[in-house]
Amino acid sequence: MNAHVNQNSVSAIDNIAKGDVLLQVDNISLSFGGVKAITDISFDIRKGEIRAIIGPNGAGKTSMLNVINGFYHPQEGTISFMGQQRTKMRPYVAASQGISRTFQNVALFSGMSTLDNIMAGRCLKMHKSFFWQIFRHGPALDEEIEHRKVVEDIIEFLEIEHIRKDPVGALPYGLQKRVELARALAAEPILLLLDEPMAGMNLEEKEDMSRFIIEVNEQFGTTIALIEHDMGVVMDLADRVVVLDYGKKIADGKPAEVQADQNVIDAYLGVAH
Amino acid sequence: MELLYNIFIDPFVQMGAMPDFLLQVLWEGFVSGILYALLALGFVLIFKASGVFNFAQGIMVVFSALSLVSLYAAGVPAYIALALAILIMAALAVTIERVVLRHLVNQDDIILFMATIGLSYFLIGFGELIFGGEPKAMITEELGLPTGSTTFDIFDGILILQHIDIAAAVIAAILVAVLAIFFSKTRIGRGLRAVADDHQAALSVGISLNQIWAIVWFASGIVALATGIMWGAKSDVSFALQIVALKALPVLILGGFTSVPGAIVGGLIIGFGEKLFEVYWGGLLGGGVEGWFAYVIALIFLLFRPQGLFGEKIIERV
Amino acid sequence: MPSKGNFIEGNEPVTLPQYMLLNSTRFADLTAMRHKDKGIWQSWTWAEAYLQIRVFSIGLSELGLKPGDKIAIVGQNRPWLYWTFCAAQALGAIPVPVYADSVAEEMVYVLEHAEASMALCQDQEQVDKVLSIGDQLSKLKKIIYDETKGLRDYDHTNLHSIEDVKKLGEVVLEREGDAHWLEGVANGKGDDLAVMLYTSGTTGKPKGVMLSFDNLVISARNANEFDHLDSSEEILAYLPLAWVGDHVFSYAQTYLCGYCVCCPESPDTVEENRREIAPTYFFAPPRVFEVLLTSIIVQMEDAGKIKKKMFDYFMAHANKVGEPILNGESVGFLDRLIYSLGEFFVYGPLKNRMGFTRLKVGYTAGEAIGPEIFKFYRSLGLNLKQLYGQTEASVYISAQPDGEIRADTVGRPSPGVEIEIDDSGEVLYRSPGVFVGYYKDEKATASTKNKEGWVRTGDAGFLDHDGHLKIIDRAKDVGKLEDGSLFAPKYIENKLKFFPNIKEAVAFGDGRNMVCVFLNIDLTSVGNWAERNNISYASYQELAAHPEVYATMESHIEQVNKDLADEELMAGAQIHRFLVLHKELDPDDGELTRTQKVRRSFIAERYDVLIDALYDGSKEQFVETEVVFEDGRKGNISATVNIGDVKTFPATFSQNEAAE
Amino acid sequence: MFYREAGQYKTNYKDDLATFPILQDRIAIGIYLVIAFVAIPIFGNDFFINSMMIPFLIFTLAAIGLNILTGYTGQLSLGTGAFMGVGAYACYKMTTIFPDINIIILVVLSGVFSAGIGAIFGLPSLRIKGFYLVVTTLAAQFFLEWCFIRIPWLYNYNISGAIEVPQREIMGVIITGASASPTARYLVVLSVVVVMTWIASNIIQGRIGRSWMMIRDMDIAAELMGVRPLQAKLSAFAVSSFYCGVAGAMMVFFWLGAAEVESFDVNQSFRILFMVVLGGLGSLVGCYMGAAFIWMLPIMITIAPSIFGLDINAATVEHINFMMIGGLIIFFLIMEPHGLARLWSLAKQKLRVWPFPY
Repeated sequence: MNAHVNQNSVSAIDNIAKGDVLLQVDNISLSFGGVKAITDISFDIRKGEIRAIIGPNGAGKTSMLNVINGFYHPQEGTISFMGQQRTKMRPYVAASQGISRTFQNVALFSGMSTLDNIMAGRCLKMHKSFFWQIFRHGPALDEEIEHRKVVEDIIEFLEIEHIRKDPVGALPYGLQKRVELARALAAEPILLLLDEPMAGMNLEEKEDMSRFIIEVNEQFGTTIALIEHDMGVVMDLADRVVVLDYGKKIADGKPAEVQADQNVIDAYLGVAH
Repeated sequence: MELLYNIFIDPFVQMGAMPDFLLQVLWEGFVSGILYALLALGFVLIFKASGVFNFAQGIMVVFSALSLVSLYAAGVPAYIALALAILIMAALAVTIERVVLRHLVNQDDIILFMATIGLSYFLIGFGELIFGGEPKAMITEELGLPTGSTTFDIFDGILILQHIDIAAAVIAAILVAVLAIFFSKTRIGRGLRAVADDHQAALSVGISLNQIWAIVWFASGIVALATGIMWGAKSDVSFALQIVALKALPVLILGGFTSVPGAIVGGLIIGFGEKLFEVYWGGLLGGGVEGWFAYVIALIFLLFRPQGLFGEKIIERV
Repeated sequence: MPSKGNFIEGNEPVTLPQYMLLNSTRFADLTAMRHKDKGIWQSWTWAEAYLQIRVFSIGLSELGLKPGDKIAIVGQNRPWLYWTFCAAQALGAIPVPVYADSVAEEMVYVLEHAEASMALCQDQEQVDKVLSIGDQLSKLKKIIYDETKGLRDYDHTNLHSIEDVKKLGEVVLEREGDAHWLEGVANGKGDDLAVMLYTSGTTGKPKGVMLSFDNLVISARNANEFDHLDSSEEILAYLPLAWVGDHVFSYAQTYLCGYCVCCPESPDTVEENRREIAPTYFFAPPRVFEVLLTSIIVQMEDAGKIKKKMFDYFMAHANKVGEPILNGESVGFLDRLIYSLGEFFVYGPLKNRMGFTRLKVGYTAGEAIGPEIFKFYRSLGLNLKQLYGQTEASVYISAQPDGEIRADTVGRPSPGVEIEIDDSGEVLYRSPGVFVGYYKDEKATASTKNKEGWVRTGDAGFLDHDGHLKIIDRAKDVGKLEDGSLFAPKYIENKLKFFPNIKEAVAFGDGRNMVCVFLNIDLTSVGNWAERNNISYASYQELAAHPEVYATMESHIEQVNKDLADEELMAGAQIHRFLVLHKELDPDDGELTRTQKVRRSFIAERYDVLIDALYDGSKEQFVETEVVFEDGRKGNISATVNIGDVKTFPATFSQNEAAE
Repeated sequence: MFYREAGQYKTNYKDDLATFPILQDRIAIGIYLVIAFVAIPIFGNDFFINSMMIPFLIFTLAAIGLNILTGYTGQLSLGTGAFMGVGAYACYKMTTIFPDINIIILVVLSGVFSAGIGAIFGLPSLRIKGFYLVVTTLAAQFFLEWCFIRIPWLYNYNISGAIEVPQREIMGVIITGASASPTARYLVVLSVVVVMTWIASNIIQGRIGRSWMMIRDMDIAAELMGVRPLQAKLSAFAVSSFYCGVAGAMMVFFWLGAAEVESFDVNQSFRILFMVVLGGLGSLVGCYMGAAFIWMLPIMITIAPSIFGLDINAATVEHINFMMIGGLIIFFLIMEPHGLARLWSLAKQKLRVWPFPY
């Protein structure tokens, strides 16, 4: 009755202690056809923390996430995840290493139900061969059921039971965001990247989402890196904050320190909010 | 060894041995390249302005040419028939906009594409019902187009140039020039460009999307008519052309979907490539390679440069 | 296999834990409990449920639950909450279910009054609530919770999950076996205290009604026999655990004959879950049936023309022949044929949508049900019946036997129940179900139950010539107008509430010169009407004040007046003036009880300016009211409420009818 | 109206995951199967079975194939005809080379060839999307068509260039060739199509089908969730082509009896595409409806005038047919882009909530 999300499969390869560096980003630069999106950025994400990446529009926040999960390949700099330096790799490799994410503009699989969307998050953990899939009996069905149970735990955790079988396309925005979080959680990530999880939400939805993010962090010990626009939210949620502006890092530290930083104040005053 | 020789050496030996023949082949390639370019031009016009990949461009070529020929056969003087054919294309453009496109605004590209396939089927049935399915001869002379040929002595051999082919090249050049002027100098033309860039922006400067769609379809109808006349003059006007017209696709792949110069360069590449390959390498494969060569070229090309010849590198965003 | 109990084999069990023991063998493989959880109906057989209860019960004992201790049970219908009843009773402890939606002050009173030493909470919300009042609970030692979510980081010194308690039990089971525990169960006696149910009470503080096992077991056995219920039944447990009805239907009766209790996923999904389960035995207050019917009518308003026509035609036909067919009377072949067509096209699908496809017996109780509503369901072929009961009677006082169903009575005295009407018209009863007493309240017990065991119901009523009981109103509410004519407010209110547009009505008139009413419109029904007529409104308040709504209300009241004019006793109590309240009556504001009954005196006090306006002839009146929002914040709403006048009719009652 | 879902609750995930969770649906499927396997063979005449049912079923299978690729994986293809051809020619060659092997096995094996070829032509889909992919599938279409003409080995150097079906039997019943009875051929085709529909439905509901739909709905997100685009797309191409290949083989062996390259030309590709679009992208039942519609409509148009005593020549009917299909495609894209399947599911939904409108 009170099953928890099974973390066994992850902890087997996750031998980093809480508080140690999980992801190290060193001197990353990224440009598109001469336009610099990110310039010489370094920071780290430590195991078990909620790390926020903030900055005004166009500061390179989303590009940074895209670099972390292998969607963009930086021209310079290195990234190491769980102590291993990585070379160019495809996003699915990052996913299989335990990096999972949500998107700024909800990127759900619009033709599928909530349940299937979250099941989709389990795809890396499902392996039964094509042969068994043909029959959808025996091992394939057992596997499906086993993962369904995990998905149901997540559904319960995020309180989306009532939309379980609804197509996601028709859901209100706030719920879509929640389903997306559920999908990312279904992958049992070591590092969870959230790209503006609270964008476009009303106050109540924001409070719910903050609660879920904290609970994910506390209950499952998932390390979270999140991008957010809303300074207030970040200051409440994050353990440490890195601030970007025009593709450069201008501050890094605890929320209070960052908030007092003159560079940060200038950057934020410089743009209309 | 022999195979390698046949593939890599022998064709070039032959080219060197008979340069006049090579020239002749290149000319033929040039001419079909022009026609491909014209076909592609019709696609580009519509795609540029509306983002619709118009699968029915081929049938529009056939339909316009058949209208012209049938009107003449019904006793209408050639030039009046030409004018009427243009009017028919205008009517067709307006009808398509009213009946089809208007209802599909904001749909996925793929839906619009399918709709043009449906349109193409409809026009095939409709065309065959009105004009009959059998091939017809183009009224080349009656339209005042040259028909003869000139023979040049060159490299100890001869080069035969059909006058109609020369005319085709000239007309294509004129069309392209006119279109270029139309796009850059006229208000409507600039409007079209605005639409292509940004629908909202276009609306804000007071251009009706519906009008624009009708206009581009009409413009591409005229291009289709020109293509139909030229093509008809070389062979007959028949519905089989419709399948040939699909070759505009690989042309577009090479040239890019929105570029007029790209369409021309792409057309020429395909035209030259196809003829040379057919003549010098086709024999090795048993001939008839024209049917697929263009596609395979495009396919190979795509693998190395998915954004096309003139397209910019695509940056995917999340 | 669960081990056999050592209460004397072959003897009838007398306590519910003893029944559990019996069921674990006689119904071992039948499903005892289902719960929609994680997307499917998780199920437990009696044998499985028994094992859960046993280990949990032993764990509770380890945790310090002693015979005579009270354990509060706070939450919605969940298997573990029901099992806790049995687990506690097996130890001789007394479960005290508490309304899940009661606010902190109410809970303080109940827990403190009951001297609960433990509390079982369904989830974090309830745990938080209990913790927030912890310093006011002198006796509470331990809190146990079912759903772990969010509770991980709480201080667990005195907080335990059910799993933790079970682990305690497992250790003991392994070490000592279950003999000691079984002995405790076997020693249970029929007159042991089984449960304490706090009545919400329309006035004053809640009172703890003490029921013994004999009360529950005998009442439950009689009820099961009365309706021929057996182990094949499936019911949906969706009413509050603290309500005697749920306790008897979903707990006592279940244990007696072994049917399956299904717990819905959440209160929001009851409709959907009922559709899935299709209960065979169903119990609901009239409100549920009203809401259901209203939603049917509203939905059919939106249906296509043909479908609507068809619906109307077949419903009219059912209205004509449905009840006779259900009652087994002779009905013409053609009528039967049309009825069976209707069954295919309308009745069957309707029952399917409502989840009543498999319904054997349905009951409505608590309040009078509208005759039209009652007839609607019966004409569909649903065996819906009325009963009259009380917490103090372990529910059953009277019930309608099959074949003797009438909308205006609550049936004959239930098996084993005697009924008397005293001089003031108040109904008294005596039965095996009569409660032991009010906990720590000798005075109240004595004023309700006399030495011979007769209990005052507090309701006025009479037995008609068929021996059916007819209830008019609360005895103390029945009053007189200045001119001496009888004024039964509930009677009038119920007549008003039979209109789908009227959600709630409060009548005034005792000691005054005329009858006036407050109304609440039904937002679903009236809102739908507004939508169809392009009447836009931003809030309940705006819609309620709409002139056309007032016109509609006026016509409804006129209809009621016409009806009243027909009745000998009531003709003098026709409604003269009315108003539509600017807000919905709400239990959070204390205007309704948790069981959605109006608290007339409270309302009269709260809206005294409005009442004054009704009686001084004003056309409108400004009023400002403090309200509690859902999140607990308080605020004020104010409005100027219009007052309408209604036509009354001369009494048409004739002597011939009376003689009939 | 027919649905009585009350009381049909699921107590385990296996039931909850069932393809047809509603009892009434299972009954309906049973009835359809009885009609298809019993009633039609008994009551259907040769014309009905041979000219309507057999091609309908074969096209359904091809449509399922294309739907897997286009409807479920979002990869538009105009090469269906050619992939059917690969199956047909492969099967023909195998019957020549292995005359003793059961024909059904060969038909299924021919799908494997088709799957291989399909996967090869699916390779570009890794880098190419949308219209660009149409070009690569057209390349496959025209190149393979050319192969069917220019490689005489494929048709055993027949002078006519056609492949002709030899006579084969299973368990003593002749099922291919000129003397095979329509009923025998029908039952073979029906069995294969039913089994393969079941398999398709299984795959689609499972891990692999989900990865296809992920690619279709949002390929970038899919990759970030760990789907390998290569595996997902190529498996879709392979499975899709397998279905088309089997359909092509059956078309020749159990319906036409002989075939030339024209049977597999680009018009065939279009026809299957229309079936999928009209029937409904991303729906298996839509494949049946689309195939029935596109195949039966012309027959109706042919028959209808004669019923009313009108004499319209075949060519005219053919032209009207083209117009109708083209017009219908446009009509459906405008009115109901999800095709007949959506109408079907809307109707089903209506019946489920009957008598309520929602």
